[in-house]
Amino acid sequence: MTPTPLDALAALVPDGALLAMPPDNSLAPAAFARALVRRRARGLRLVGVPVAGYATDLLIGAGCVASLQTSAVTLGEAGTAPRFAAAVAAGSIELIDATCPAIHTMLQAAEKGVPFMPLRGVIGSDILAHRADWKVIDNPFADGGDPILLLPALAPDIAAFHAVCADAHGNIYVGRRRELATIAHASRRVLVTVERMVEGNLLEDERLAPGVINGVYVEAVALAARGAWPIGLLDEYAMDAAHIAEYARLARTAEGFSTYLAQYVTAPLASAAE
Amino acid sequence: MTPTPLDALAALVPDGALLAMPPDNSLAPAAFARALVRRRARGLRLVGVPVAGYATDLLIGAGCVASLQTSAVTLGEAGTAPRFAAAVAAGSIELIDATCPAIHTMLQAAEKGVPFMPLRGVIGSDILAHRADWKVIDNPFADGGDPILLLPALAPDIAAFHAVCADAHGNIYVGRRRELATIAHASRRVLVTVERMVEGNLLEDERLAPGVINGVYVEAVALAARGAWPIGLLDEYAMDAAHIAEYARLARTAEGFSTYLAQYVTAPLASAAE
Amino acid sequence: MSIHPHERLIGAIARLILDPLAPPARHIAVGAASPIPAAASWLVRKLGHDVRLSLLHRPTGNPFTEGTRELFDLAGQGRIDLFFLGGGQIDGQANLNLIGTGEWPGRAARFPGSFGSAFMYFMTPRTILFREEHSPRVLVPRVDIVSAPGLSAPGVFRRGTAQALVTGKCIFSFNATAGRFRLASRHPGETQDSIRAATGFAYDGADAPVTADPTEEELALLRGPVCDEMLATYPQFCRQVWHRSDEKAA
Amino acid sequence: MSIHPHERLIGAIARLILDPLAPPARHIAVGAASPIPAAASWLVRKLGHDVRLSLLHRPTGNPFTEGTRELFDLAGQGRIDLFFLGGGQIDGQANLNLIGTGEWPGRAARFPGSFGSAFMYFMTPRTILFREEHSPRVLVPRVDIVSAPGLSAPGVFRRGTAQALVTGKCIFSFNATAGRFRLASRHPGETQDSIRAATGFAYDGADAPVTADPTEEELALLRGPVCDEMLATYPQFCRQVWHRSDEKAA
Repeated sequence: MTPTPLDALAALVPDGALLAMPPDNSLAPAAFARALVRRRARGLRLVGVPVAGYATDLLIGAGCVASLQTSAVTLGEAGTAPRFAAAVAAGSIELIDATCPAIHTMLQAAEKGVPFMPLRGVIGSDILAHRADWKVIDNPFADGGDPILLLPALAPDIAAFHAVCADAHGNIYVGRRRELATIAHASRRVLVTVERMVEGNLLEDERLAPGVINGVYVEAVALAARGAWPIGLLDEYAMDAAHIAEYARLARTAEGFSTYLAQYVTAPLASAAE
Repeated sequence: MTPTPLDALAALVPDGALLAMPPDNSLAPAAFARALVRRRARGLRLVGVPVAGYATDLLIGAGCVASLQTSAVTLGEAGTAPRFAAAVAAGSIELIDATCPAIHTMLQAAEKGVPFMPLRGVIGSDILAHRADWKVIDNPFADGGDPILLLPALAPDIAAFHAVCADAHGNIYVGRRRELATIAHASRRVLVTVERMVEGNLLEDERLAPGVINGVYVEAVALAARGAWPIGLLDEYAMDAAHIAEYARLARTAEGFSTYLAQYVTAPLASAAE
Repeated sequence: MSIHPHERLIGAIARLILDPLAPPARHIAVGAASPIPAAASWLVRKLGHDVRLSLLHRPTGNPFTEGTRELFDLAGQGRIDLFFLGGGQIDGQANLNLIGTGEWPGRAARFPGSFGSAFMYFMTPRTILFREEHSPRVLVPRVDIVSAPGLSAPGVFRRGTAQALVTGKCIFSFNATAGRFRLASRHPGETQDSIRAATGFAYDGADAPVTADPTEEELALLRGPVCDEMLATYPQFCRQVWHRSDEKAA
Repeated sequence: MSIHPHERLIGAIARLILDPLAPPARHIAVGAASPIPAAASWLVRKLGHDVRLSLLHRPTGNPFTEGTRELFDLAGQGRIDLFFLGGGQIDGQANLNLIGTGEWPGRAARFPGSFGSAFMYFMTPRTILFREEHSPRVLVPRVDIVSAPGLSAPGVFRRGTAQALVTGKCIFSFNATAGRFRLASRHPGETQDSIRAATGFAYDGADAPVTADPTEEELALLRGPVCDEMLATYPQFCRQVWHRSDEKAA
């Protein structure tokens, strides 16, 4: 698999796509999100697996997002995700609340090719009251009186994440973040940015294979050095907390967010660096 | 976690236990099975995840087994598992037929803590006709007329397998055989034999962590050098095909099987070597 | 060095963890951005109790290989005995609101979201609720939105609920049968009136003893080995409470 | 070097894989202990077709990291286009019996078991049935035990069924609408009578052309690059058919 340029990777995402991304502690595709802003993606239906952070807030602020299904949106120590909060207050995006294991479970159902999967808990939560697509049935394996939640399979159109490396076969090294495999398995198309390409076949290396996602699931790969920045990437580099704090501060206002975009996302220099 | 002697590990398995083991291509606990034969385990209810091989045939031949739930029993290139075939012909064990993904699914339900999980396929198979504990319901997410199989959670009393190494925290390296993690997660108790103990904490090593099962699931570990033999272990050593062929030949008769036991399982020398 | 209020909260939570009347806490999980519950759990460990800690969001050396899914699966299996939850609003029936105030989905003020609360609250035998802000804005008669209910109807699968609610002013214990909190202790400087005035929900027990300070042994453990364990994950917290920074992490 | 009967079977299966009238085979999975289907799949690849092969049970370099569960999940997702199945008994409605003969669960003769057949047969758009033994014992009017049905009732989720049945004597194509096999070609040396006599089930097409031999190009590929790929997994098969052994593996 020959790497695609980053902006070409972003161009593979059609407007309106159901796009799943991992959170800021698990290989979030930050450079890819910036490329989506540059390509003026519109109407994206994001899925935060199971929560969302910087990349999602950026896409919401840039007007790329129609809806968001997730269990939470947070910038971690930097606090509230400001463009998300503004969009909820303005009612400018459709927000579909879930709870973390429900997101995992809906993806696992798609991974398994079944139309639904059960989950304990959740009954009595207002989240359930606002999910017409979730159903409670009486557990057929009990003697009655045991309500249990059934969640429909969720198969994103596209999953995107940033990983350590890829090989020519499209195999992707994600290390201990094995939950990325489920996201990849459940999604129809998988687009990945990586720090670097490697020689050989990652799946033939018995030491690396356990942390590898099979290229069978992967449509395209783009090189993006420090492509998780300002988020960290495993033991490759740490989160740039100062930058996230700066983002959180600037994004508090629409004007500040524009300044941020101009400086870090759409400026010719910022773009060329990616 | 201080390693337990192998025969003491086998003593942790009570008679009648529901005992899950992986197949011959996925870290099967052969030395452990021989230790169970030496301790004269009785009434074991085996689960082959998802199929069974040498270790299961050995335990059946030695009279340790009351029932077996699995999708197949095979010695691979060496052909039919002879003591299994003899036991089925004699009706001396209860055989509970499943199909591979059903075994995986029942364990995944236990892993997730849900009472059941759906699976496509299987409808119209006589396997289903003989499983009173499996149910077909009408898919609640379709408009009717879409029958789908629900499988009950299967939580083995004990899972046993042979892995590469363990650390003092009970973390176990299984490499690419990640399906072992599901077996461990689903089972109430996990007993593991390993080639060797290692220093440090396997989960703190970012390169090894993806192939590690967290010690939270593991009750006890025993050292058993070449503990998968005559089965192979990842890239550590290959299957001893000649020995399996010898087993298959000897085990064709009860007398031959006794000879095999005396020579390789219960002989003082064989026992001491483990 | 005087006792930092956070040290008092940490000590109080550690005592709740060790409460001999509560179900045993052999395995404690602590979510992200929870320095005080994490420190309390470490303190219990450093006091010599045989307890397993699963701390999420350590940048490396994370105990899981399947991210939070493994945490939730562990809880589903019944392998996590104690978890910590908070809430933008908490009411007198121990209902939690992590979603927002006003109309769904939080039009007046949106909180980050439910995270795993709607699951974890059901799956662990014990939950210690922790919210430092103690005000009528947070402790309300009835949450605007229930992200996780404190009590469930008969028949609904549930292993436990809140053990207690720890705030910056006091500790409430929760009586699941009555569905009510009871004042268990008030932190130094608080009175029964100051607590009553800051609490939006009705609770039992007009007054209660003062929350005990951490012992000298506990303080020494907090300032030494507990802080050592926390430095990499919570550098800012360690600086603020113990004036220590990790040279390696800096 | 004369054409080995296995080479003929391999060539015939490769042509079935490439059948332009069948749904596309972009991803083929091959189970354990299946050297002939594996070689046919490799041949298709070596002929230059862009097809992905997932071969189970390679001792190292296995394509999966979750064992057979990943294979079954792939099939569930609809990502496997073609799989191979066999059977201790196969009947005229393409029902498979991998369980045993006589009373359940195979009291007369027990086969190894169903493996994943009761799932895979439903999940892949195409299945090529392969069973070298062609006798009335194997090809029966009605299997004693159905481990995987060839046809399903309307409404039952199913992506496909048998495309064809390849035996040591002939190739049958399967008409899912009629629920019947049709003789498609007979291998050199077989007659319509020899096939009829060896087949326990009724089928359409009294006679058919002789199965084509592999081309020179195909034979060269089989004996060279295909054998190279097979040596590590199927040393015995490679020795038997191509008189080659892997020095490294030996």
